[in-house]
Amino acid sequence: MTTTTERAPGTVPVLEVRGAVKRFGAVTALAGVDLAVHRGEVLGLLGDNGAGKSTLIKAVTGVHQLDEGEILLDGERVAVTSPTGARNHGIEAVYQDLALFDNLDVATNLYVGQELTKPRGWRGFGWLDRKAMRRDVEERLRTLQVHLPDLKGHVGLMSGGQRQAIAVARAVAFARRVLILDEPTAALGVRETRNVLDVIRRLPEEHGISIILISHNMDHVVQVCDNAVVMRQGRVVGSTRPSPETAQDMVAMIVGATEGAATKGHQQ
Amino acid sequence: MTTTTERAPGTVPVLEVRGAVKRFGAVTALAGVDLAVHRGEVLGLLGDNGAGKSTLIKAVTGVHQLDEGEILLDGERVAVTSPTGARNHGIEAVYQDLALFDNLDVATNLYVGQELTKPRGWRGFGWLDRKAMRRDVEERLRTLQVHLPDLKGHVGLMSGGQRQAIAVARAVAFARRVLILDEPTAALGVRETRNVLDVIRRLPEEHGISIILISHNMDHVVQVCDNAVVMRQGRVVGSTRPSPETAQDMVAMIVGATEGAATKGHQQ
Amino acid sequence: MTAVADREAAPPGGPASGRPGQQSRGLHAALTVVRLGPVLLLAIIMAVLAVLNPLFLSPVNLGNVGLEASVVAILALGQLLVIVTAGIDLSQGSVIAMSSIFGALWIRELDLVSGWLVIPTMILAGGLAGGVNGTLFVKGKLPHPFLPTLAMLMVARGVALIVSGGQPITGMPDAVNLIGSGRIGYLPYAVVLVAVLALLVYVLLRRITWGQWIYAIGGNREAARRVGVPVDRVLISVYVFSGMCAGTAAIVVSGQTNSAYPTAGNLMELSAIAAVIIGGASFFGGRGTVVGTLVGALILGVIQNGLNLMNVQSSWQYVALGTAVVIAVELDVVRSRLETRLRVVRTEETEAGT
Amino acid sequence: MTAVADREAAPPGGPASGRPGQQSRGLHAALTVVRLGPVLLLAIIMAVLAVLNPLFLSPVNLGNVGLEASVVAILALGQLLVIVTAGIDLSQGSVIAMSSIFGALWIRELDLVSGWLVIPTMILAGGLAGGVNGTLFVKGKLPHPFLPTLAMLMVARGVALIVSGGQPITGMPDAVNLIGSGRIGYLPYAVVLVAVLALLVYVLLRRITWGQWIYAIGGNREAARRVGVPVDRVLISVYVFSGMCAGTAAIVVSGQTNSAYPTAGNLMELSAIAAVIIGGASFFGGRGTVVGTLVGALILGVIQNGLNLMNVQSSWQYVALGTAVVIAVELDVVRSRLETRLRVVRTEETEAGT
Amino acid sequence: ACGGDDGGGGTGDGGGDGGEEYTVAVVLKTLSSPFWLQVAGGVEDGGEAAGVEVTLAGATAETQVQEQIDKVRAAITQQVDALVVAPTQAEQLQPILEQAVAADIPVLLVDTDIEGWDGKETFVGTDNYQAGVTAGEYILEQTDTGSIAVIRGVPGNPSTDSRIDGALETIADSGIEVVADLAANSDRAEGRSVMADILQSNPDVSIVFAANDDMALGALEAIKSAGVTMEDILVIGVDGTSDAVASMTAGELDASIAQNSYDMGRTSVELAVELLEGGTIEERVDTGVTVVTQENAEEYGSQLEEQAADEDVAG
Ligand SMILES: Nc1ncnc2c1ncn2[C@@H]1O[C@H](COP(=O)(O)OP(=O)(O)OP(=O)(O)O)[C@@H](O)[C@H]1O
Ligand SMILES: Nc1ncnc2c1ncn2[C@@H]1O[C@H](COP(=O)(O)OP(=O)(O)OP(=O)(O)O)[C@@H](O)[C@H]1O
Ligand SMILES: [Mg+2]
Ligand SMILES: [Mg+2]
Repeated sequence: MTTTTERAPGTVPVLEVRGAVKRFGAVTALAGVDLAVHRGEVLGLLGDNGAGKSTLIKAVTGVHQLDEGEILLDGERVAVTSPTGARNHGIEAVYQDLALFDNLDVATNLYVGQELTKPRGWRGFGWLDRKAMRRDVEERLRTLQVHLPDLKGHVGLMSGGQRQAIAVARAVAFARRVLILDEPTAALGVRETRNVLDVIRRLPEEHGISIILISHNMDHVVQVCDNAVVMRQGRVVGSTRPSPETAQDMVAMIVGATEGAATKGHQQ
Repeated sequence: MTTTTERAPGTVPVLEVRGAVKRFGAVTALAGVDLAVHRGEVLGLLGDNGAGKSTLIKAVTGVHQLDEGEILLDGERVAVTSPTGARNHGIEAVYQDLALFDNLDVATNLYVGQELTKPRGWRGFGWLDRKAMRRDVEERLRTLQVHLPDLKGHVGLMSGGQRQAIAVARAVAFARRVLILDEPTAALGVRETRNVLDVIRRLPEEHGISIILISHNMDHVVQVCDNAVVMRQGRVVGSTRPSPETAQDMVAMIVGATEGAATKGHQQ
Repeated sequence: MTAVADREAAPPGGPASGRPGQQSRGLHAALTVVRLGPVLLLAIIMAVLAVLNPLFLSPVNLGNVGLEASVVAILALGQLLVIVTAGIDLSQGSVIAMSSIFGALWIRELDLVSGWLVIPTMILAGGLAGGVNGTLFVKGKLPHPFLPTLAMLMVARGVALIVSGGQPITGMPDAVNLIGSGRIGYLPYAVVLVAVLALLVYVLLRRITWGQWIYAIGGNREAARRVGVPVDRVLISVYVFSGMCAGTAAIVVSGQTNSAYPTAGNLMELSAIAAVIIGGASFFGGRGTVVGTLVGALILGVIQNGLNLMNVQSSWQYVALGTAVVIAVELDVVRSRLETRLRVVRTEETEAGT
Repeated sequence: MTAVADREAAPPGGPASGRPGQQSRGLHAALTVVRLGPVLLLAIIMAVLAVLNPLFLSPVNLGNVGLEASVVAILALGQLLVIVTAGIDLSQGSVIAMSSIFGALWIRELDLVSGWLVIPTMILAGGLAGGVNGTLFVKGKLPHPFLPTLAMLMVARGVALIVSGGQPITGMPDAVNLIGSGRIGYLPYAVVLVAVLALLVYVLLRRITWGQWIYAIGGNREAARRVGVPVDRVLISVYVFSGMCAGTAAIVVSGQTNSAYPTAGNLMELSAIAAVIIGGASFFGGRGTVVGTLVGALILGVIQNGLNLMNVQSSWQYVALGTAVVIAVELDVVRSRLETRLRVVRTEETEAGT
Repeated sequence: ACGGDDGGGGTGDGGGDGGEEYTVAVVLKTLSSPFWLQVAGGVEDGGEAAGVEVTLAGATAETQVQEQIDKVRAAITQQVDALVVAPTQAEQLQPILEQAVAADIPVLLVDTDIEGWDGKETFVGTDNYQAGVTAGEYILEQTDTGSIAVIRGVPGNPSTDSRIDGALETIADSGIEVVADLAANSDRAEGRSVMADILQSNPDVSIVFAANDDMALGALEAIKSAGVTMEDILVIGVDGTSDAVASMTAGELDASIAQNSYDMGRTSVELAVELLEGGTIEERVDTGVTVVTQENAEEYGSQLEEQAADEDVAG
């Protein structure tokens, strides 16, 4: 663990989810989940495949509507009924399926929905400022140090890692309050992963942005997360403060090997 | 490193690629790659994002046609002009994009192209033996211990890890000679990853199948690979015998930090 | 650090409680009804028509409906396969004309008025046109079957006109006339033909590998190629089948009119496509059922018949048919939402009950 | 262990060597020609026609071609937007009839023969029909625009027939007649109209955010929703635009015939869709250009005109037009392969040269 | 407002003087129906007899107005010596025909007149309304009670609509009741299914008038399979096609109003040649209608066969 933002116990969380339930027909993906992220916190969201992590964050970003439960931003109940709403609240996400536009080039992909225009702010009817966008893009990608042979190539033809890097660059660029990363380094190379982890560490410090990181990689969680929450079969089964010592406990909680592990993690 | 198959120096490789060149318009994805996999060997294929790893294996499985170079199976030159051809040669692959059928259920996904029929072998016009397939599937998935709430649900609605597990299960089921895994554990949970690594270790031992594993995770490579080849910008820039000690060297080769690292890896 | 309680032990609970047993039974019944899907829809439409016009439900009239829907149904069964592969076949209507003229050549040229010659010729001629469509699309590497089948729409019509000299060829063999207008009791032979064909398509699509491949190609063509499905051959065969369906429809049309004529079947492919889509298939491929398709064809036929029975003027028929189609599909949208809703409620019940 | 040599230092080399300079220049020229794409295609077709019939290249006839292609071109520009979003608008042809009748009502009912009334009415009526299409599709949650626009195909035709009483309304304002049949020298006003509209569509599609969103929706509708594109509003606006194009086409049609008649525009949407697809757009959305669309419309117009000039009979025209369409698209397939091939060769050259 | 002004005039005369070989362009509604093939047969024979070159064209269907306009325009571009046109829609063709006149190409109308346009040289034919009136009169000759069903062509197609209108207005004051008025798009199979539905809602229908023979023959099939006896029902079509004649000979169809299509074609070309050779022609030539019934069907049939167009015309 690198940075630990110290908070008074009563601080209002930036983002809070209460009693979230989501059913897909017969499948109950979320069976009553509570979650809270504080300002500048990096929260790890762990869990086995199919535990409901992606569903939870999709509910937060308005992609799915919760069947029950509520979402609070800075303590206020909000109805996030669409991704546009979430974006307006300053929440950005890298989805597991990346949500890229295969038919568009890199720069365009980064800016769809948030185009730079002349005059600014003419939503929909502004003149596209392609030059400004292309300039910006190069800067953004430099931070992540991804190697893209051709910025004008269609994203659909790029390699798995290149695509993921683009999705991460997009979310990082526009997050103002909460950044949600659903397995953002799954397809990334060694160096790119390092860069993304750096960004995850820097954003809270430099801009006070809170981050939810979904990852299966304990090393990464230990490296960057202040707190970690473990889900299993649609429920939160425990939480812990990640450190090399608690890594084993986290794994046990994820796998559901020992019930005690959860408690042990807590009491630590 | 767990198992090291000892071979006479002159052994003919199961799969060999010579001088592979592949260009996509102005992008040169492969700039002359040589590669050899021996019987029962687990070969790690490493490299940065966009290095050409996926392109190389797609050429081997007939998805892409090489512009130059040749592919040899057991020392004989073969023209792999289609994935069907590769499958007939006993080569199976898990592609990075998974190549699943989102509109079909789990069992069907596993068997498309290799359906179990009554009478057997009536390609195309055999009566589907759905019962047999469903039985088989459950067994297969048990090995990998993936949790799927509903085997009859469409694969398109499953979680990222569930999808990847299905793709891996499919390839493992049908590989007879060479199994190619393109980042097979990227979306998998802790336990599922462990199971896949187990399978990778077991298949060569038990069935003499050779494996090419593409991975960005050095721990995994060290755990299961007998040899590792590193690519950068469409070329092979070095190879090594993975061990905890050489992990740093591999990373250096991937990133291209020090030229010397490649040689060091070799001489070890 | 906020301590999050381990909720594993606590029952999920929630507002959904009360007498699960009773509610469940009602729910279950509702779900069963709603899941009937397009059939439910058809029943609603038929009920409305029966109220508007008491003649509608007479057995003879139901036979008429069947007969009138049969041509579209036959085309739609072929079109279904094409649409499941994410394709389209615009040529069916023209191919009806071309294959019926080809079949009738035996009669015009050699005076051989025999069902054994005419019927297979029509089916084969249709298959041939379909083969050209499929081959152009697949081997010609065209981006979408819209273009080759649009071309065939024109070419087949042209060939029909040229070969027939613009003149109808009258006097079909008895077998053809029987299929086109004969009835067993109230049941038209054409309806029997549709039933047999539907069964065949069902088996092909759901019971054998070929059908599996069709769905796979529609779901992900590239993936199908990668797992070794002979994509090209399957695609071509699908267009051949669609053409053969047009050839079969040609038999019914020729039998209904006792003649082959070069302007037959004009634009019927649009009705066939509409039937498939109303029946729940997706234009983006991978989805579609035989039952849905039949129901789609019947919905179109029933509405048309109802309008004719009520002597609605042709211009108003356009308006009424268009409106009815939209309402029918909209009803299905509502229905399928209701289904999802009911499923969720049932899950809640079950969880609360245990 | 097999030692694999570090190849980083070795130049890739290979069979592609020799005089790179000279070859390059040839290559470069070839690539430039081949990249002209559909325009190249059009040039080839026009050259063939010019050889077959010397009248073809006369300025009057080229004006004719422009005039004849203009209606399809206008429709195709609207259809292009729809197809880029992975949709389809089957109603355009009928909407031509409906909006021209609506426009002509000023004349029939109030005897107000004024372009200032008739022209905006036609465009608005078209936009209205498009709005209904879009709203039904988007707000009605229909799975695909095929159904609402097919319904509109019927309803608009019906409304045109009902409102007009089946009778044409003759005597258009001068402005309408000028647009439909007037010329500046050899250049028809309709062609100028197409040029202006094409420029407008180009700007909308490529230069402002709305167009960007259209491509984004076509590429990945769900992703567009996630990044905050107002998907529903954009989709509706696209159908409105397509309807307004049909209304604009109605002006040209009415001007060509000095009247509004309820059977106008029959099935013209098929030609419009064909033009868009010939022009390289994809039915699966996200791809398509203004220039390609114009060229597609011109290809259809040129072939039709050539066949008329050579007085090819209508049944043979069907055959010839169908065949020509396939050949044209096939040529484009070959062309784009050649382009890829040439690019690879050039890359080889460059690498070998350095 | 026509680009062809200057060029058209010169060659129009020149062609006649130079080779004594005129080119007459005949643009019919379509060439894909028996009726129009009959007209085409007359056109060809007329051209052959007069020794002029005749080019025949027609849209792919009677409803394709735009196509016909394009074909007329092509004829103007080719600077033919005379144009014979059967307008698919009367007023809609007027602007392009005015362009032809402006290019010094004389225009003769056949089958369908453009009322009130004096740019035409002549009109050859009977109008469709008149054919409908004749049908109505024939019906009244047979009976003045009962119920009638009428079957229209493509909705909005003026030629088929006015046939129906003519008949309906003629019988308006009789005791005949109109029980069904539906469209079958001039298609034989649709004629059958529409008739089947009519027989459901009105089993007592005693007269059927279809706007063309194809639909009438389709309706007959429905009547036959509904088990209604032929004697109980009067079925009348329009056009007098060979299929209709055969049906009448077989005692099924009762009558067809034939518009003497062959004569229309032949006369129009003959008049065009006369005009080109400097003669003056009448403003209106009525080719009349023939009521073909079961009595005179055989005779009419053999006449048809003689006049049949060469096979390649349809092509
Ligand atoms: N749209 C959907 N329809 C039906 N079932 C769904 C849908 N989305 C998710 N599910 C199911 O809900 C469960 C939770 O899925 P979710 O994607 O949230 O898992 P996850 O924790 O993100 O897993 P992974 O680590 O594999 O990404 C899974 O069983 C999945 O199959
Ligand atoms: N079909 C294609 N068309 C054009 N360029 C392509 C295509 N496929 C791959 N490329 C390019 O080729 C290069 C190599 O891609 P490849 O997918 O082989 O990389 P990779 O080593 O698998 O990377 P990753 O680790 O990110 O998966 C990349 O620069 C990519 O953009
Ligand atoms: Mg997930
Ligand atoms: Mg890859």
